Amino acid sequence: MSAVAVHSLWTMAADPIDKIDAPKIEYGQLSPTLIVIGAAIIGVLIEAFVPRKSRYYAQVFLSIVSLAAAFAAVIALATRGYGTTKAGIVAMGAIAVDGPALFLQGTILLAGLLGVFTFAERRLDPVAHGNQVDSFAAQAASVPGSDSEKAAVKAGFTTTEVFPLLLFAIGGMLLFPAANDLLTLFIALEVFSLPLYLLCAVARRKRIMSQEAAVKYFLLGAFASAFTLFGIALLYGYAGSVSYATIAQVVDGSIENVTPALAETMGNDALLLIGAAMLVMGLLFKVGAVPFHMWTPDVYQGAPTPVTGFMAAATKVAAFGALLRLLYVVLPGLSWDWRPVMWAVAIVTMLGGAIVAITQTDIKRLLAYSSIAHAGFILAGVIATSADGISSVLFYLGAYSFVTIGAFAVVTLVRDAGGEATHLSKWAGLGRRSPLVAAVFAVFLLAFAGIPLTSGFAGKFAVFKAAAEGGAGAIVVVGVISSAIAAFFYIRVIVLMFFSEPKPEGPTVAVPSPLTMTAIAFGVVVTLVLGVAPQYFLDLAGQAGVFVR
Amino acid sequence: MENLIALLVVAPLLGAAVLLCGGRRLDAVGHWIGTVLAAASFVIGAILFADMLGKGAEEREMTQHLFSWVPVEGFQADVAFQLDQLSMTFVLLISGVGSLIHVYSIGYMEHDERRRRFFGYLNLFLAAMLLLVLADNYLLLYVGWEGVGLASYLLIGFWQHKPSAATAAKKAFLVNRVGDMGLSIAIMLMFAWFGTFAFGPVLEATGETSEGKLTAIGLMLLLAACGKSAQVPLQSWLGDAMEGPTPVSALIHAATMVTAGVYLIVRSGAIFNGAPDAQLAVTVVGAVTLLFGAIVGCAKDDIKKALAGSTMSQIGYMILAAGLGPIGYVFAIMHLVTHGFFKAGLFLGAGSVMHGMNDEVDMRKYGGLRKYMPVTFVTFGLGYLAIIGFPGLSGFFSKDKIIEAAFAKGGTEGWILGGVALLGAAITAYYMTRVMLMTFFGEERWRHAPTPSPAEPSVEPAAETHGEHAEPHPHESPSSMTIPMIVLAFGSVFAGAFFGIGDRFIHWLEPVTGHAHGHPPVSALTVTLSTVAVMVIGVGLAYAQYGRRPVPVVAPRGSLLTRAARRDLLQDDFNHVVLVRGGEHLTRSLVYVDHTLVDGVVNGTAASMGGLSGRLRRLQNGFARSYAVSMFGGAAVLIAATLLMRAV
Amino acid sequence: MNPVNYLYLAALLFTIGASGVLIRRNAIVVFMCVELMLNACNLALVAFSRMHGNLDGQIIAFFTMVVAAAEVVVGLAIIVSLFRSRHSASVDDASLMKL
Amino acid sequence: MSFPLLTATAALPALGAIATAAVPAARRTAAKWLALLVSLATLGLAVAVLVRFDPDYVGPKGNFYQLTESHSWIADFGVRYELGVDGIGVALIALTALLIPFVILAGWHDADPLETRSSRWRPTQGFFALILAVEAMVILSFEATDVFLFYIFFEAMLIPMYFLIGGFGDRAHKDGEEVASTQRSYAAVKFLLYNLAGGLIMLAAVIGFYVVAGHFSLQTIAEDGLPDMATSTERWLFLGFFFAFAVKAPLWPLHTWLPNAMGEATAPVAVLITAVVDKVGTFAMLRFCLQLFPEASKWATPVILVLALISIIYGALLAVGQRDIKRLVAYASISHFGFIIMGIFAMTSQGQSGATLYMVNHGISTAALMLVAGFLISRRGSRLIADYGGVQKVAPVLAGTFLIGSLATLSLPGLAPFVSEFLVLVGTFTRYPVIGIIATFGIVLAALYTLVLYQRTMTGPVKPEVSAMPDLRVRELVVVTPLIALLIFLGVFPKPLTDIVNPAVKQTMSDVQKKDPQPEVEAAK
Repeated sequence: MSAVAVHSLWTMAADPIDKIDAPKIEYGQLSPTLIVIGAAIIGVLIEAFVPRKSRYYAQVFLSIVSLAAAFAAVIALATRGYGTTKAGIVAMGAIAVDGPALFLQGTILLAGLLGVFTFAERRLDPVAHGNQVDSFAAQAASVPGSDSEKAAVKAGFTTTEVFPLLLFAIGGMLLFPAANDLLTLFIALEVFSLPLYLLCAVARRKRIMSQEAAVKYFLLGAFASAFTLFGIALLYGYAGSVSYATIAQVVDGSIENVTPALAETMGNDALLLIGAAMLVMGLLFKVGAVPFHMWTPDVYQGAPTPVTGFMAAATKVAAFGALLRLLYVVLPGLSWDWRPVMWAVAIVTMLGGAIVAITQTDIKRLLAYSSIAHAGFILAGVIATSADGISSVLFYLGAYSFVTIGAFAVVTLVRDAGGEATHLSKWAGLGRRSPLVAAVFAVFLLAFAGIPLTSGFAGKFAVFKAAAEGGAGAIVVVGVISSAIAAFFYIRVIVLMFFSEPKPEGPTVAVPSPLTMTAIAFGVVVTLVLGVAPQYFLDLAGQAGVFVR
Repeated sequence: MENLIALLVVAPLLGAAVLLCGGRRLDAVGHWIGTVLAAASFVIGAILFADMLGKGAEEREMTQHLFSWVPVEGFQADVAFQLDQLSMTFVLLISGVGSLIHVYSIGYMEHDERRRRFFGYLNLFLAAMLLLVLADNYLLLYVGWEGVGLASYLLIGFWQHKPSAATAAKKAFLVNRVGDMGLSIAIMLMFAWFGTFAFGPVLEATGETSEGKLTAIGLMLLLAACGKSAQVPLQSWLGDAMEGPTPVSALIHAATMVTAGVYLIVRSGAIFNGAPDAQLAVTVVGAVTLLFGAIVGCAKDDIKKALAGSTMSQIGYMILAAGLGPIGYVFAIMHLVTHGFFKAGLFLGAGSVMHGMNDEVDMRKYGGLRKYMPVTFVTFGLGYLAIIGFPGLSGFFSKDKIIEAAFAKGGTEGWILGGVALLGAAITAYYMTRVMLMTFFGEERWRHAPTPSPAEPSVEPAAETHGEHAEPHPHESPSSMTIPMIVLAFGSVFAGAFFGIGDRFIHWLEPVTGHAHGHPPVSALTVTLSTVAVMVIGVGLAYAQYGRRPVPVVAPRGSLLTRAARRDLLQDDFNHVVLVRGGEHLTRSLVYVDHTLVDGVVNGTAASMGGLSGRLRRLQNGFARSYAVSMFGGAAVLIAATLLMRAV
Repeated sequence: MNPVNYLYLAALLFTIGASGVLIRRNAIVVFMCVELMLNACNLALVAFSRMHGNLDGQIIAFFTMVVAAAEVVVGLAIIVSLFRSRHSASVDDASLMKL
Repeated sequence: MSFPLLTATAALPALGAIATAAVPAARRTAAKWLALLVSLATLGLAVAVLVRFDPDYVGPKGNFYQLTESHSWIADFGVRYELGVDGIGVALIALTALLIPFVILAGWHDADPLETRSSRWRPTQGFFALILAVEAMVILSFEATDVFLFYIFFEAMLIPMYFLIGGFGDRAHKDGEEVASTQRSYAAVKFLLYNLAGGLIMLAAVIGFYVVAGHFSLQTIAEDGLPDMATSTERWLFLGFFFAFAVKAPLWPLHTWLPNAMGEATAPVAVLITAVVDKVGTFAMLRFCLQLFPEASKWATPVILVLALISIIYGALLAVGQRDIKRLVAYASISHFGFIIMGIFAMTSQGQSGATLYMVNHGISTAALMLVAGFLISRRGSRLIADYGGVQKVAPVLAGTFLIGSLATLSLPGLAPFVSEFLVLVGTFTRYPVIGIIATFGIVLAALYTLVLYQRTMTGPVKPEVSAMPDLRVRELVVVTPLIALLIFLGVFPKPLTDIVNPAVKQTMSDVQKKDPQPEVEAAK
């Protein structure tokens, strides 16, 4: 490094101390995130100090309480008007507390709560050596099938670390859509990604697949975040700042006091465009849009089903929140550049997800592809670039996430000797054997298919309407076509469950504890309420549909 | 008085309803109910007739408006009746002959356990037929028109267990439907052009309409008439219709229903008067049919089918007359009435013969029956004389008039039509004499054990009717059957004279149909004499062929024409090849198309979607690195696209 | 010298890392390639920070190192457990789930 | 705010469905009776609607819908819970409410569970609950005066129908249930996918309409007139709507789902499909295609008429070619729907009144024919025409009713369908003579397929398999008799119906700004 550089560093560092004023943190408005993160840390301590027997209860209690508290905090903030009138940038411009942020945080927290319920479920697997077990490995470190594993099972170990991990992930997700500068964005991304990688690896059954899923997710995730980071770097290089507001000003050229360096980089659109593209790509990876979707099926299939459910719901919410903020706050000046591209992505995602799903034979993979297709639908709302677009996406995310959690929760119930019976052929005649479960699952499938009077339809209508008003009629047509295709495989599952004869050695339906029941019931209720009387929630999303800049 | 008109229809309709819904408990009395109600409508008809006679010629028409049937914007169809002299003539004929045949059926259907139902159908027929002739608009007429079609369908197929009967019934209905198409199109044309289809307005409006339109309507009406009256080219059903019980053949397929076409044309006279071409078509159809039917009648060995052929040809006469316009209308109706008497009589006679001969219909297995069934013989004989136009009997008057009128048409047409009519008269005499001789004279061919007839089953289905092949014991029929025959015989003897002498009938109908005196190129007397002459020739020929030599029990192969005539001049074969086979092929291929093409397209898209899915699915090969490649490529494309967007 | 060259270097490193991810089979190596990409980013960040004369970029670089460290922890844990159960660290062997 | 009669008419069966579904598995018969009573009560409400309905009603500001109810529902989508009826709607509501009790009664034993099923499986309850659910949704879609509201029930209807088709087949297939069920689920899936596809295309158009109009309310349109849209937009939207309705109706070449569905479903369900559910399609053509997109409708008329014509002839010809009784009736229905659509788009008062009457009459006549056919099939356990013969001898009443059903199907004068069919023909003829004439061939073909069917099944020598066939039972008579009576009554005296329908048709005609062609002689005078 040249002497000049060193000198300049020195002079910068040598600025008088009194110029630095202590950072001002609005703890109240950050409370949801802080509560969850704090609880996560406590959770780690619990792992360290609480005796093994009572850890499970302590962790479950802690998680539920903290999430509930955080949710209460979100509600409180929203009711105090922090979502609308008092919305603002906090933590020295690092974090935005506004309508979308609060709405998505609320959604994530509820999803997380339900996630905790499904995590804590211990009635599904048969009792091993006299102690109830959940769907996580007794000891993730022990080699599958080895003596140490048997020993761990015998000793009744449980991986209660999943709860703090879950809390960390939720914390990151809460931060992700609220992040108001690129650094925070990146950190939040990692904070919720890393725990998820681990959570994928700790399935109790089919551990090899679980580990494989984790590896794939991890490597590809790291790969993607590298892209994200490079995009961040380029954007930073272009705008000379990581704060959304500044970048936005630079992008639409409304910035004052242009330094010569800035003037130089501003001239270089390549920085901006490439950076934006790479950053967006990182987010598209998280939402599972084609062609960045390929991790989704494998990971969804391999991961422990409760994790899959949580991941499918919450990750999408967080990632789409971040994407929205990025596109609406940072890059509106660029919309003529990214809209066509996003059009294309949305179209291939809708069609790709729907088409490939047709020939799936594993229920979890099927849902994975359906989630891809749904990502496409949501993108259709994203590119509307209107207030309606934002609120429709928010609504869709809310509607979608609970259906997803519910659906995966149902998947955990259908079991045979080898654990969950996820192969479709095993679901044949489920409707004959246990009509209620099949009916509930059918409701979820119909919601996915977007049949009227379910939340899926309201959501789909909202986003398509927004897209059409945004002049994206083509997207709407492709959308309805792909939902027609998608309908086909949802119907196939229903046919399988109701119209084909049950196999004699078919799976049994385990009777879950109130925890899972709550998760499923909540899913059903949300599905129907949002389907029949969505107005209130549409209003909510509508009020929340304004980003603070 | 007008309010009685509805009763004419209601009475038999009521009968039909009661009998068909009544169920088994009415089996015992069913036939009486039916007969009484038929008679009732005859009585009402008589009362109205008397009342009508009491009035002057002009105010004899009465109408009764019951209710508005289909009131739709710009479309008024009412259920309303119109009873004028024309309708009255039919009412009396229908209800009169109808009642007689009811009586006859009591005896004839005695041993049939479904007799109640039979009477129900008969009543249904009466109701429909009366509706047809009483309606005051074409749409209501159409109801009666199809109603009689239904009744005839039910009655032809009355012995449904016989596939032949069921087929014949279906055939009759279908062929009629083709005709009905004509009627409905005619109604549509009227509505489109006149905005109405009630007789009054339409017939008035004809004055202000172009000839072309009237011709169109006329031809459509002719099509309808052909279907109902078994005229060429829609005549094929009548022969098979003989599958029905004989009273049915007598009532529906001789006396009344088949004459509906004549009624339609005469009723629509105003339209045809305005459309010479249509009239010509009518006369041609009539002429062709009268020869066609006559020829067929000569070849048939089945007594009923022979009579059926004759019916066809006689109606040909009527149609011909109707086609002649005002000079012919009256005679058409007159011949219709007289024909109603003698043809019904002949059929009842035939029925009575069959009754005595174990339902054998093959005349070659008859012979010398006159001494076994004298009454039948006498009545049948009188009917025979009447139909061949023996001077003084009713057929003579009516047919002769028609032939005159045909000549009176004038020009070559006149000569041709008249010639055809004369020729027809000769052939009529021939085949009727043949029937007479084969049935009642000659040696008793039924003596030796009857062999199952070798002739093709299509011609001889009735032979296995009740299947017993014991030697028959011919005997006279019960009085319930003979009395109607006697009454009809009276009709066939005197009706003609009663109508013809002093132009009574002309004066009676003139106000409705109008009448013009035709002047044949030769004197009326010449025509009459030649008619008689050809009649004598015909009889002579027949006698030479069937009276002198014995009749072979097994039909000889016969000339080409004979064989063709036995097969209804190959008309059925034509239908079979062209319509039935063709239709079968068409439908079969369409079914195939529907399954492969129309459905195939959809299933094809579904399949191809599946195939595409399968192919895309293989990209998901489980290798993390290939996933990374797709991400990398995706990122590259994304970047390139963004830059491109800016570039363009 | 022109700081842009640092960017070229960064881009080069990034590409090398990316292609390493695409080419190498051994999970550990793949992971190392990812780390290389991250460090390429760091270089870029620092370079830009220097160009603009503010510290944001360098701060991010620090954060990145921490994140990288965290990733190492998580990643190695996962990879090692996979290695132990399969006795192979090849990412291509880990292809149970496909289609 | 008066008593919300329309809502009640739809809500009653909906609640009834829930109640029926809730009946415990053992109390099968109770469920049946409950369903029957509910449907009868609904019929009562429908009658009340008929009574309260005033044909000559002239609404404020030209809003011709009656018994209206209007509440905000989803403001963000501009969706209102808006109900209202005109003559056409009333007629069809009455038809629906009328047919359902017969459907339930006819299907009394169709859903009795086979012994092999576990006790938790409650097919009977499900069957009747689903029927009631369908009734509720159909009635609502006849009442809805809000495009979105209509769309919702138009789509939601599919789900119960789907389960009815796929879940309950002919008892004919007691043996080899497996085969039957695969056939069935294929039919069910086909039904659902066809209609879902249509519906989704329509969804796009619905959204487009909202973007153009900013609201969904037909009543608003009736008051303030149509939003002005570009010709091309209007045409695209029209096509979107029409496609969905043409699938539902069904119109050639979108018809192939109907034969499968009707063939595989039990007779009552088949009746439900063709007599009730499909009517929503034709009704919607009148209500939405013509009233929302008059210009586009006129623009598309020639093509649609030709398609309708093809449906008429094609359906009839295929009916002739069928070996399966139910499929035959299905193709006959396709032919009849051709007539209905032709009448709608002929754009004459006769045509449209005829079409509306046709919807009602076809509903009744098909119900009569199909239900009797169902009774027949349930006795012999086969749908193949070839397996029957001489039934008339052993079961005269059954044969008689079957014959009357057939005659109604070939629209014999004196029976209800004749009136409507003739009106349609006349109405078409006055404006499109050639099409009208070609269509009349349909009546000949109709005679052909019905009579062939009757002859092959009912007449001829008695087949040994049918020799022991019992005649109609009381329950079955109770089903058939009223339908036949109605057929005859409406055939002789359709005035009550036409009085209701005519004003509505006049309204539609004025909406599309079409005048009947005038007869020239009248003009001359």
